[in-house]
Amino acid sequence: MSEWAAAPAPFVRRLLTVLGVDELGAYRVLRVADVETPEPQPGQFAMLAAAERWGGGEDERPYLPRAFSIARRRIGESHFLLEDVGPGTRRLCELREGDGLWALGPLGKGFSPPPPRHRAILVGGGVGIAPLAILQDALEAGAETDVTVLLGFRDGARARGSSLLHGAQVATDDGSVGHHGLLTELLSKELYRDSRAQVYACGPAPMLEAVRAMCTTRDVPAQLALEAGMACGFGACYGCAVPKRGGGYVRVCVDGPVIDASELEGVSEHAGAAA
Amino acid sequence: MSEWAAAPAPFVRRLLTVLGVDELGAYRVLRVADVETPEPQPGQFAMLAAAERWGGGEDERPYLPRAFSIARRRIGESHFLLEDVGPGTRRLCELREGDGLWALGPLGKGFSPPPPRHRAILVGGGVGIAPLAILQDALEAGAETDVTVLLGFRDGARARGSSLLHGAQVATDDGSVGHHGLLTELLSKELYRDSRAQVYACGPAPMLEAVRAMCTTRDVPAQLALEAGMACGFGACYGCAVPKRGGGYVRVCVDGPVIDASELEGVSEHAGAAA
Amino acid sequence: MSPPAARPGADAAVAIEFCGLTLAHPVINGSGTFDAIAARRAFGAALVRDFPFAAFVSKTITLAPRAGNPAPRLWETAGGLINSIGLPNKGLDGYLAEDLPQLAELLGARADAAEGPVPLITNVMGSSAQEFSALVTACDERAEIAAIELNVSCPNVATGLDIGADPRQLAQVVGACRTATRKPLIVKLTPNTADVPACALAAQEGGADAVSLINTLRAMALAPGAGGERGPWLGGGTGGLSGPAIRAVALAQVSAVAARVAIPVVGMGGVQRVAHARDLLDAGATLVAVGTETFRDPVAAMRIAEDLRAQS
Amino acid sequence: MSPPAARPGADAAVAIEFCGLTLAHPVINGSGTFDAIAARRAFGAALVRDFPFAAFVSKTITLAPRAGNPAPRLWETAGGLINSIGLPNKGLDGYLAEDLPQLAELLGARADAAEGPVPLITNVMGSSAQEFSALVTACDERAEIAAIELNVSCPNVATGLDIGADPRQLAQVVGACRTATRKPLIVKLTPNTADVPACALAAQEGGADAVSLINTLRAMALAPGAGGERGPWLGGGTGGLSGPAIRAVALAQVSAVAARVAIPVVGMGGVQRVAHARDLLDAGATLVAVGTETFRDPVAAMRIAEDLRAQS
Ligand SMILES: Cc1cc2nc3c(=O)[nH]c(=O)nc-3n(C[C@H](O)[C@H](O)[C@H](O)COP(=O)(O)OP(=O)(O)OC[C@H]3O[C@@H](n4cnc5c(N)ncnc54)[C@H](O)[C@@H]3O)c2cc1C
Ligand SMILES: Cc1cc2nc3c(=O)[nH]c(=O)nc-3n(C[C@H](O)[C@H](O)[C@H](O)COP(=O)(O)OP(=O)(O)OC[C@H]3O[C@@H](n4cnc5c(N)ncnc54)[C@H](O)[C@@H]3O)c2cc1C
Ligand SMILES: Cc1cc2nc3c(=O)[nH]c(=O)nc-3n(C[C@H](O)[C@H](O)[C@H](O)COP(=O)(O)O)c2cc1C
Ligand SMILES: Cc1cc2nc3c(=O)[nH]c(=O)nc-3n(C[C@H](O)[C@H](O)[C@H](O)COP(=O)(O)O)c2cc1C
Ligand code: FES
Ligand code: FES
Repeated sequence: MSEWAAAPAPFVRRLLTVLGVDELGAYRVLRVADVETPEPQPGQFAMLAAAERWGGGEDERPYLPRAFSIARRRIGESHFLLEDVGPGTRRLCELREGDGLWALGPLGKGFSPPPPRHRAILVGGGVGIAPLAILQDALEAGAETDVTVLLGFRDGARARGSSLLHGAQVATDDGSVGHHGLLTELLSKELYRDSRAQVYACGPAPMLEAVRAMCTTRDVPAQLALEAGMACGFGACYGCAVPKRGGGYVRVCVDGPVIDASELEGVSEHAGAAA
Repeated sequence: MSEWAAAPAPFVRRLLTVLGVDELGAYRVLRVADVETPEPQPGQFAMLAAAERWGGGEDERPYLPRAFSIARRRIGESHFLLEDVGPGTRRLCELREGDGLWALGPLGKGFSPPPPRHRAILVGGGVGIAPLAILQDALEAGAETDVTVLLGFRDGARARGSSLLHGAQVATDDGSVGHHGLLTELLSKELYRDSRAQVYACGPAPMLEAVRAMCTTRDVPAQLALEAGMACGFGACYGCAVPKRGGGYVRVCVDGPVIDASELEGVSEHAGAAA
Repeated sequence: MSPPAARPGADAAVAIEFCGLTLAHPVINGSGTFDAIAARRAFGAALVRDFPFAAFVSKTITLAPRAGNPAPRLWETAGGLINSIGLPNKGLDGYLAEDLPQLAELLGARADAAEGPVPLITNVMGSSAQEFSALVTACDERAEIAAIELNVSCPNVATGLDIGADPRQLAQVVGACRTATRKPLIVKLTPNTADVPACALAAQEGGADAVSLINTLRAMALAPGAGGERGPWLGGGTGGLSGPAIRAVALAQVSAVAARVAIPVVGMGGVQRVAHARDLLDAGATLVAVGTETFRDPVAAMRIAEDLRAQS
Repeated sequence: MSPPAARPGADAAVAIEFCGLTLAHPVINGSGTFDAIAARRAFGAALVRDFPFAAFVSKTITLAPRAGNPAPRLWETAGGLINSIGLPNKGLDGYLAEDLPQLAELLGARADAAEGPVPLITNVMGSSAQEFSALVTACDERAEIAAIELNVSCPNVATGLDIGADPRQLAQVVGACRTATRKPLIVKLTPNTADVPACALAAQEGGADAVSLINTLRAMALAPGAGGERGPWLGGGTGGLSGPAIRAVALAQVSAVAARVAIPVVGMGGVQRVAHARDLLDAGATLVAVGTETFRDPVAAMRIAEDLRAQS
């Protein structure tokens, strides 16, 4: 498979119209009408802000736009998976059909296809499953790859999010659904079965770090979709820095969000998704 | 007539429920369910803020509560007359039945009854007619007084506000309704007819100043309901000062809003209502 | 934000020792943001019964009476308020003769007599060490005054800069006041300077028992209109910014000062909710003061004190 | 805020002369708030075609490379953003060798060739007069650089205070840089000091062609959590406040400085809409810079420039 193409983002925030916000267990799926957006590379994200009442919440927040993985593209639609963890996500979860949404994107560097004759293992934790959904679509469009999906959640309400992908093996911390335990236990089994794999991971920092460590020791290539607090999303503020191997930092918004595990010494506390 | 009693305001913002916002030409009448509020003195005001979305407008305003004359009391209801002149009044005009409204009051020093054997002439300009409505109720409750109502407006849409009172002679700047010209021309006629009168006035600063000057020269007692930018409404911020006769300032919120014309050398630019 | 219950009593969990005074809780008012006498006119006996502040700080008193600045005195800006009030006050003699007895009576008549009167902190400003010590000397003689706060955000007539912005001058002023009283001396620092901790240290060396900060940030607004002929909106020209907009600046200055001085710190600036008070206390403040938020909700301080108690 | 049309050309109504440079309009970027090279990666040719700023100011460049501060680097606060980025940059040599050619190509390739390239202003910071003049000397030799901005909000290693907060030091630094170049020198003043106009005058006496202000206000945030063990949220400890919260402070400082200096002033701080730019211009600024608002809307500066043109 050749690289997945990434077109540059339009140089303007676009005012999109909300088609609906659907419940998905503890999460919400935000669907917006979106015709002109160039086809995103799986793993790319958009900076979103409600057109109305963005700001004026507790402590006048939210103020800056928020970053969200493009979870899925359908003809004329973009989908985002939301978890309410604060004023910005809360406001977006409140959106109703017909509301306006400012969107800038697609932004950042997404996933690349697996090396020839490698299976793909998608490892997603919590809301971090979002970019893996569109990745699964891309991998299956490109037929030949064998795709394994491993998803981990804190509890049953969150585990409902697993329906965003298909054929997933699920693990939960509280054992309410699927394997009672850590996602990395499932990954370890899979790699033991057949380690000729390209791992794609997105989730909380501790999970990403565990995946990174496991893949590094077993010499399995891994692409990690990181998160970081962002102000701009296009390289302007230098706010989204995470430490890179050999010192210095990379900007998650322009050098990532997808970073090859080999570029990192470790996944630091602030570089992951909400659990 | 003895003084109209003024009970102290409850020492807490009360969360009231909006019953409705009715159109009245260019104005809106905000009706709120309000049982416990002590009976206000005519001319007193309340500090109002919407319970939701107060703030977060353009430049994050409104931030502070806004002052509004209590225009009318009905059993279990308080009415306010609103003119949309900025973010605060705009937000209040948007309120719908069932919305929450923070209210502090009744505040300030209201009108006092006319001296014995004096008729009452109510002179209101624009949204400044609000406190004259509840004043008319009080005067007519106290039977014996003969009440004359003179109201001035910029145009016909605003002149519709005159229905808040009854038996009013109306003047408009554009002549679309009633007398084509200044309110003070009507007042002058009335005083010529019978100057044994107590004048009560509220409106834009230039109008109040004209009324003050006319009453002073003709030696007619006048009570003026002033306005000023306010932060608190209860004497805490000293922001609402207007110059008083003989130097120094009075605080409109605690020494007023109703000030006797004799206490002023003039009504300054910032001491009146929106035209 | 439903109506609060009765004010917190001197509860072990929140009662606090401050410069030898025992306060029912750690929340007081910022000088010039609450007029207890006017509030009693507005709210009657309830104000006395449910007095929201653990100590009451007067507005700034000067030797001579001041009328204050011409209108307009207020401008609402993004997340804040700009004021240009101009320190109106009756002058020292008027304050001592007219206000002090009323305040003493009002603050002594609180609900829970067991707690004793709400301590009165009188805030004073002079334009020189001499003026300051004259003000302090006069306050020292009055038993109704529990402590004295020095507002040193006053322009030095020569340089035009705040006296409080210059550690040397500041130490002199505080030293002069220290010799004039044994009552607790609180120095209200100016935030409009490069090295606030150095000023706090100077106040401490001068003999201050505590420092309070932050005062308002110098700010301005232009009158609506167009073109170069637009003048300032505020009658006083420039003004002082308060409210949420200055909260993060206040936290930085309070934390820097608390790390440097040994005396207690009164932290203020944009406090609206318990979380903001918590931040200042965790940054090293002993007390927090509420200013602008009281304009939005007259019992904000009581609400915050209760939420603090609920947390502890 | 609908998508803007093509960027304003050098229209008589808004085209502006600044230190000998002709700018298409009076709106530029604040240093460190736009990375043209990264933006081109994100937005491609459109960034070059519709370049939003009348001149491009680089982020601060230092002699040695800097990695910047540990994460987290951002905190959102009431009406503003606190950043603790820590001036990451490739160092002078890396900038001149790698970035400058790319920037020159990018800024030269704008739509309306008639206007010529978008002028490049390189912002530099040293920790001493020597370092500053070394930086300026190197920039002086490069034709791609139209003007040089000195970021003097750098702590003096001895005092810990900003060099830019002390008029004497500031005049020395600017003087040293003046002898090193004939290119326009802009001094980016620090707002965290008592007498900003005095600093502006010192910059002018040192030979500055213009001053720019305001830089961010010192601020901080505490990490979520409870109790005294709460540390600062930002990896760098304290940070700088920008955005709407500082707008009224910026207007006061810009107006005070413009009233005192003869050289042009670049005003910035919380500009989000044309009304905010208008205020700064009416207060005496020649140019306005947009910083944080660009994070919310990458073409904010273009929008404001067009609204300014529509007004004039
Ligand atoms: C590339 C990328 C892709 C992402 N994809 C998704 C996605 O698909 N779905 C999804 O739900 N989320 C996603 N996120 C995370 C999402 O952007 C954050 O959850 C969101 O920004 C939180 O905003 P908030 O206002 O709701 O919460 P905030 O209040 O901003 O809190 C979120 C976190 O920020 C920190 N924080 C708290 N207060 C502040 C403050 N005042 N200033 C700064 N930081 C603070 C805390 O660590 C807190 O846990 C993604 C992030 C990135 C970078
Ligand atoms: C005692 C009293 C009684 C009143 N009764 C009524 C009434 O019954 N009905 C009624 O409609 N109104 C009444 N008012 C006036 C009302 O309080 C104001 O119209 C209201 O506060 C305007 O708020 P706003 O946000 O809508 O407009 P603002 O934007 O606050 O503008 C209102 C005026 O304030 C000034 N202004 C503009 N921007 C700012 C700013 N950023 N900061 C400060 N000032 C600014 C300008 O002069 C402007 O014309 C009364 C006022 C007082 C003092
Ligand atoms: C309207 C107003 C008047 C003030 N008057 C004084 C004063 O007289 N003396 C003083 O030391 N501080 C004065 N201040 C500053 C406050 O005490 C406080 O330091 C500042 O407002 C920050 O707190 P806040 O953000 O909670 O308001 C005043 C503030 C405001 C808003
Ligand atoms: C994330 C960020 C980084 C900044 N970096 C620099 C810098 O490198 N050099 C500098 O002189 N100013 C820097 N600034 C200050 C801005 O140039 C500007 O002075 C300030 O942000 C006020 O403008 P604003 O409110 O429009 O953002 C930075 C500001 C922000 C928000
Ligand atoms: S979010 Fe601004 S540089 Fe990455
Ligand atoms: S409005 Fe605050 S004193 Fe009058």
